[in-house]
Amino acid sequence: MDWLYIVKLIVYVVLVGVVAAPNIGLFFTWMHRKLGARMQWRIGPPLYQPWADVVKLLSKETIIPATAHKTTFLVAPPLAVASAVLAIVIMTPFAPPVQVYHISFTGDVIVVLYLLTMPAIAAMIGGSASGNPYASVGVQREMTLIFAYELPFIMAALVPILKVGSLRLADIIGYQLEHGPILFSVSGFLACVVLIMVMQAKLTLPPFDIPDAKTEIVAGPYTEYSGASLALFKLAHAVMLFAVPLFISDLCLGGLIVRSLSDPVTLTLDIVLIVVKLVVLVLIAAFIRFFNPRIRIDQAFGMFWKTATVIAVVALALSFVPLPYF
Amino acid sequence: MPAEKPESRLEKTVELPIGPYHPAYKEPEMFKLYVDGEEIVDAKIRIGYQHRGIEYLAQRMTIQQIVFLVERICGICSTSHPICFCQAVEDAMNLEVPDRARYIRVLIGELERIHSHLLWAGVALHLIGYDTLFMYFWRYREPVCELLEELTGNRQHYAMICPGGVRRDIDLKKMKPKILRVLDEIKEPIAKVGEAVAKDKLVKARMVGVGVLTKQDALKYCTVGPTARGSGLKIDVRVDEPYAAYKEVGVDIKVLSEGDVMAKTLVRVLEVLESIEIIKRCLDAMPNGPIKAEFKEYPVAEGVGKYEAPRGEDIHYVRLQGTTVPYRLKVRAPTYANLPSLVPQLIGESIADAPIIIGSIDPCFSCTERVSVVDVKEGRTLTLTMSEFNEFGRKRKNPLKVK
Amino acid sequence: MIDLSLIMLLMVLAPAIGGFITLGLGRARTAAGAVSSVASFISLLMAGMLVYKLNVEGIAWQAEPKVEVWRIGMAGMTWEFEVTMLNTLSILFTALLGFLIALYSTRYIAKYDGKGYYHSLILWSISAAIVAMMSLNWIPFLVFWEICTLTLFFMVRAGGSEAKMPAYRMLLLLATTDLLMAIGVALAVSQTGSLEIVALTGLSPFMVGLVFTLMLISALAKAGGIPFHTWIPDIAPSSPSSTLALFPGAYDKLLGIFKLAVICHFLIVFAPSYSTAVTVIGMITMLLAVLMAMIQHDIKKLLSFHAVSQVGYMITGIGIGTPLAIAGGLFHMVNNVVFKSCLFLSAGAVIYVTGVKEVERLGGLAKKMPVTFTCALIAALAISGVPPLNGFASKWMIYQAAFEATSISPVNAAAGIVAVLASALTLASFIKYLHSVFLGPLPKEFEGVRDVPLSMKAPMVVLAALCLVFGLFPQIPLNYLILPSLNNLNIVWGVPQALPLDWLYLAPSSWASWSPVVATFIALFALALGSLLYTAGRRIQPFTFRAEGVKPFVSGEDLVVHYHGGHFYGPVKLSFKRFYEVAEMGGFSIAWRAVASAFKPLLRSPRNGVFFVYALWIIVLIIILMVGVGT
Amino acid sequence: MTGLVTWARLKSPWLFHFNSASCNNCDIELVDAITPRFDVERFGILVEGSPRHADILVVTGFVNRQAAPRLRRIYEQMSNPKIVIALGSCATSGGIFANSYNAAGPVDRVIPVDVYIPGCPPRPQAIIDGVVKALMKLQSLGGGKK
Repeated sequence: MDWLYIVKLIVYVVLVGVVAAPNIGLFFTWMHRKLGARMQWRIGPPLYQPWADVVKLLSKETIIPATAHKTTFLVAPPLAVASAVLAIVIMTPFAPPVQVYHISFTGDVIVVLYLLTMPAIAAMIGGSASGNPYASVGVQREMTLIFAYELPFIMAALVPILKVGSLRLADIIGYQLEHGPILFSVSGFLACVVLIMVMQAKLTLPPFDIPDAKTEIVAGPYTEYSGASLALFKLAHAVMLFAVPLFISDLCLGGLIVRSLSDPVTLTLDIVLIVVKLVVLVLIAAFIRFFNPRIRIDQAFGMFWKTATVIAVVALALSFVPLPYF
Repeated sequence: MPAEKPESRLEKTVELPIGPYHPAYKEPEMFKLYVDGEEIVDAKIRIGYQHRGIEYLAQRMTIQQIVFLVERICGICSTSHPICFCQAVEDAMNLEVPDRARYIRVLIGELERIHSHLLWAGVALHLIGYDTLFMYFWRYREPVCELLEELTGNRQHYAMICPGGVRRDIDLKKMKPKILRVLDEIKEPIAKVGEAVAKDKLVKARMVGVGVLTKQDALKYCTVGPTARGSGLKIDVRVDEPYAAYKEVGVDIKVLSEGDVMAKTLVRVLEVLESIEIIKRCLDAMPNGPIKAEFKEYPVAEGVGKYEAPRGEDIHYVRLQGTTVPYRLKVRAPTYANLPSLVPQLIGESIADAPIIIGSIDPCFSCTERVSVVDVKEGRTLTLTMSEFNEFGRKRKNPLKVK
Repeated sequence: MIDLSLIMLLMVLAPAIGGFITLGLGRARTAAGAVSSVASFISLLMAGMLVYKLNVEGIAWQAEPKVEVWRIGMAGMTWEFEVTMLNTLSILFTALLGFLIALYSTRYIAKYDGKGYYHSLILWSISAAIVAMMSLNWIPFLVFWEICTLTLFFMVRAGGSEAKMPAYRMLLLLATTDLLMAIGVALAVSQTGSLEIVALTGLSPFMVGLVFTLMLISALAKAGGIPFHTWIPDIAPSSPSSTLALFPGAYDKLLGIFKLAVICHFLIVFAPSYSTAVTVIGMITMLLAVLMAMIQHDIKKLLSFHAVSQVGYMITGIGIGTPLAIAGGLFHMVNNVVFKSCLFLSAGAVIYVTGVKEVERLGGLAKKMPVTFTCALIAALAISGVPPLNGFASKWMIYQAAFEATSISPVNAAAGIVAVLASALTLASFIKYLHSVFLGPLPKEFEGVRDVPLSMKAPMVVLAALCLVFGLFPQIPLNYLILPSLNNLNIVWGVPQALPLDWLYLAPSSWASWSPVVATFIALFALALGSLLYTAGRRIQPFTFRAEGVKPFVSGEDLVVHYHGGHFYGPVKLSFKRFYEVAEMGGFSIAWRAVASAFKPLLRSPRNGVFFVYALWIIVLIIILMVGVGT
Repeated sequence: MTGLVTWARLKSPWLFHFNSASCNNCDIELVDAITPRFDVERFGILVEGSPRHADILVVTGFVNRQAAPRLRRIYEQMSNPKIVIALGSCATSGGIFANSYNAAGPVDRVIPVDVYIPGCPPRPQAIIDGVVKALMKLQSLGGGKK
């Protein structure tokens, strides 16, 4: 057994999973709230707000309602955080392709695809374990939303895979290093549009924040959660806010890659590119979020299975065309 | 109330409560929705969480004190009830209100209509999750509240009205330019935001064709105010039975015929723009002169006051018994008339639309809580059913005597 | 070492003799149960020895790993039985499931007025299935294949009166499709001249096509492929759960898919047109069955539709044809056998305790039945393909094979997409199953409910543990069972001779290896991080679990409403209205209606005796056909 | 550690609004505090949908007999440490409806109250000042014994 490799792995997991992912996620949450406030003539919360919210929630008491099934109710939040963190660790952000940390393996796109749905599954299991009628309606809507966006999501994710011909993130990023990001090809662009729509639904941001609609069903699956378990769900949501844009940038925008650590020029250029890619995706999500009302679950279902699937099919068909810019 | 649903459909459904302490509404009211999956099969409305026994207290206060009590029936339409009550008292004493007071009443009434409709439009958009426009509407409402504060001393509960006229005069020279500047400042943005609501694809998806109240239903359930005007009924107390200075100032009723939530929203936005015009005309035509008519004796008589509150027709009935304390005060608030019309609007719609449909009649439950009739002598409370209440209104037969 | 033939003899005869003994015991249920458990355990032991022998003596990884043992001369024909790596794979799991279900039904059958012969039926079906898998030529294969159908028929009949008609319908459908296979076999034998199950060479393409379709139909009917799946949901509501767990849950897949693999990759040259045909059938099975499953109200029917949809994955795997795809299909067969029977047993446990089948009237059983709930949760997550469990490992192999095979034909890409979508829909209906049966508030009438006795809990726990073990260490089943068995199907398998099986399966050299252990290690690490945050919070604020007096927040009112999963997917029904209307009309049981219309007089006649005679007549016909052709 | 937690509690107080029979003017002033002019989100204050998520319970209106049991139940469902604010003169002293037959007394006869905000209706500035006083009380709680 190669102990050195295991030590490197642990350091890597701690560095990315425990330190970087939650903090970047919370920073993006702050960006969303500040931007939203700014668009509504308001000043908006200070920079430290998401951190304060999480620490405060951690210090509060956790109440378990009488109708809840205690173990499942308590296990769901850490499960959500664990799968979100695992998704980021596997997507190996900021990893120069040559470095040994790069543990990308064939089929990791499929594994990440599943891991990005796990927080929603954890919320549903937690919600239905809490025994609250609003939570049950929230679970039903969350499930309908999941398999509404599953079809367009897998088709859009398939476009880069078929173009590159491999299921390995490292190959996809490598291909984009030579041929330029997949976004610049027509099919890539269409796939990116569908992926952004699906990102909005995966992060349950308006117009798809149907599962935890504040004005209809109180807080959806999270109604009965309080104290530390609610903090973990909020943390999982923050990590997802970093994970999904990262997945889309890996698939379509050429990934967050530092080409070479040596010469300073490309290094700064790469870092700027990384920041721009992530921030642009988060900004798009924020704009869509603050300029749209919440749509009903059957409208969302129709929108995903009609418009999004048609675009994805067209993108898929185009990706088979061998011309350069298709 | 609709005919009872076929039993098979009902027992398969789940009863999902919206309220009483639901984040969507600022006030407690309970809607028991019988839900089959996402579709509403039947709805039962249960109010009474706000009941404060105002009519009981009114039988212990003098006329002047009642004006303040009646003002606190509802925080948003807090000048409708006092004006309506004072008109009932003036009708009982057939007192003549001086012209300037009538114009000031119109001015305060219309300013309140603007801030009430803006408030509602914001809350309605919040109900469908569009918080940005909620903030926009409320941002343009703030200047109106500040204006009211300068005119009357308080953002709401202005305490401007007293039987026979108005308590404070308005120094037109100083206030008129300020009022006109504020109104011009908010007129343009509100029209733009209103258009944004009408044009936005997703807002239309949530509002057009949702919670439709057909004209026949509107008539059958005798709805009042913007809820009725959104379904094509051309009724407005300011035009049908003009009070205060509305005959001289003139009002152009805004009516839309679709009857869905979008129509009710746009009717209110148009009414805000119309109120701005009314205020301008009222300020130009305001005469000078006394602001209050004195009265000495209290006759034994009864009087009815009618007023077009932001939510609809508000009726006060007062019976004086020769002393300063009235024998009986009866208030019929507009939301009470609009509430039953909710059931046909809710049935067939999905749960997600329930809050916006309930919100579309701009419910103000604080005004609605006076149905219970209190028999002081035997100390028993009798809550009237809908039919008994109508019968009382039609035949003027006091239910207390019957039982 | 005991030589191979003794193992095979014991493995087959122990349950057969056990069957007769339990028949004699009749009413004494516990005794019958004990005998049947012991007998099936012996056969399991022997199967285990078999696998051990094959792997240890290195036979597994030869080019053609098979051990030819028996040659029984009977009535002028010699019947050979052999043990190849492929059929050991199915035999091991047949024996394992047989034992677990025998153990389970010792107490479970008490509910179905203790039919003594139920245990003997289980034992006979174990031995019949094993012999069918081992047989080398057609006649023993067909005869024991028919016996399995008959034992299934009687086990369904054990479900009481309302199980009568579904049982007959099932027998009719299976018997007819077996007749078709018999005709196919007759044609094949007449062409090749020998009764052996051997590659059909020298046949005209049309003849190969005909034989292939005939055999395909019977394999699909046995496994539950789409046009012929109707009998599984039909028998589900009324027959006992142990029957459902044994046959639709395990044996049909082991027999049906095993035969499909043999047909597609051993008997004929798998032309691309056949590959697309089989993949398309697989895709349709996956999607339609899971869509039907979402709207079911009866838990057993819901699970049976899922059994059919999981078969779709295996058919797609075998249909795509690349080595990785077939390995994925076989691995999914093994996994499905494990978690599907666990789900059927958990449903049986719920019905054993509450006596209620409808989703609407159940709820909150998790607190009262903790063991059943945990096993059902693990199995449900496994079937939906959630990472650390075995469902994910095999589904992931199928997706990867499908996407890598898109260069061969775009149909494979479509198969991959449909597979991912079907797994999302499976997740949907299992969230509904877990939510409305186990979680949520507990209805009054189930207050006094207690968990099932140990003899019913043990099998479920074993199966759930298997889900976890196969999920965390997929290389154990892959290296020892599935990859070597590919050599039997004359497929050149590119992987080096034997994958280095170090404990962590880390294979640091080649990065291209997804190691679930490492992933679970990271997940556990993150879970530790989560609980660390819990404890950090705890020190500051006392961690009070005020569970008793606190009611759920229903905006003030203190009414407890269980929003059960009955109509969980209203909006879905709206968008698939067309599909569900066709389903209501019975659009999918075309095959069944075709067969039924042919035998209209028989069906209407109340005298079901005639019915029974007809079934026997078919078997006799098959045998005569064989003998005729053989000589 | 407790310093950080107290800082966090001061910086993100979440409110849950409970309207026990008020004329909904205080509620509108509370919502005014959220809208652009007085935006309380810059202090980290949010109005939450479920009592489980909230630290501060804002009660408006004189508690009538219908609302009293529900108020107690909602108070119970909030997780410690929690603060109660009685908003408006009705909540502090029953206001103009004090001697109505349907009164179950002002808020402090139903649940323990920490901060009273007088005024009918109290201006948004007064509400923000009241919340600040509530935070000082939360700070004094420190170890979260309440």
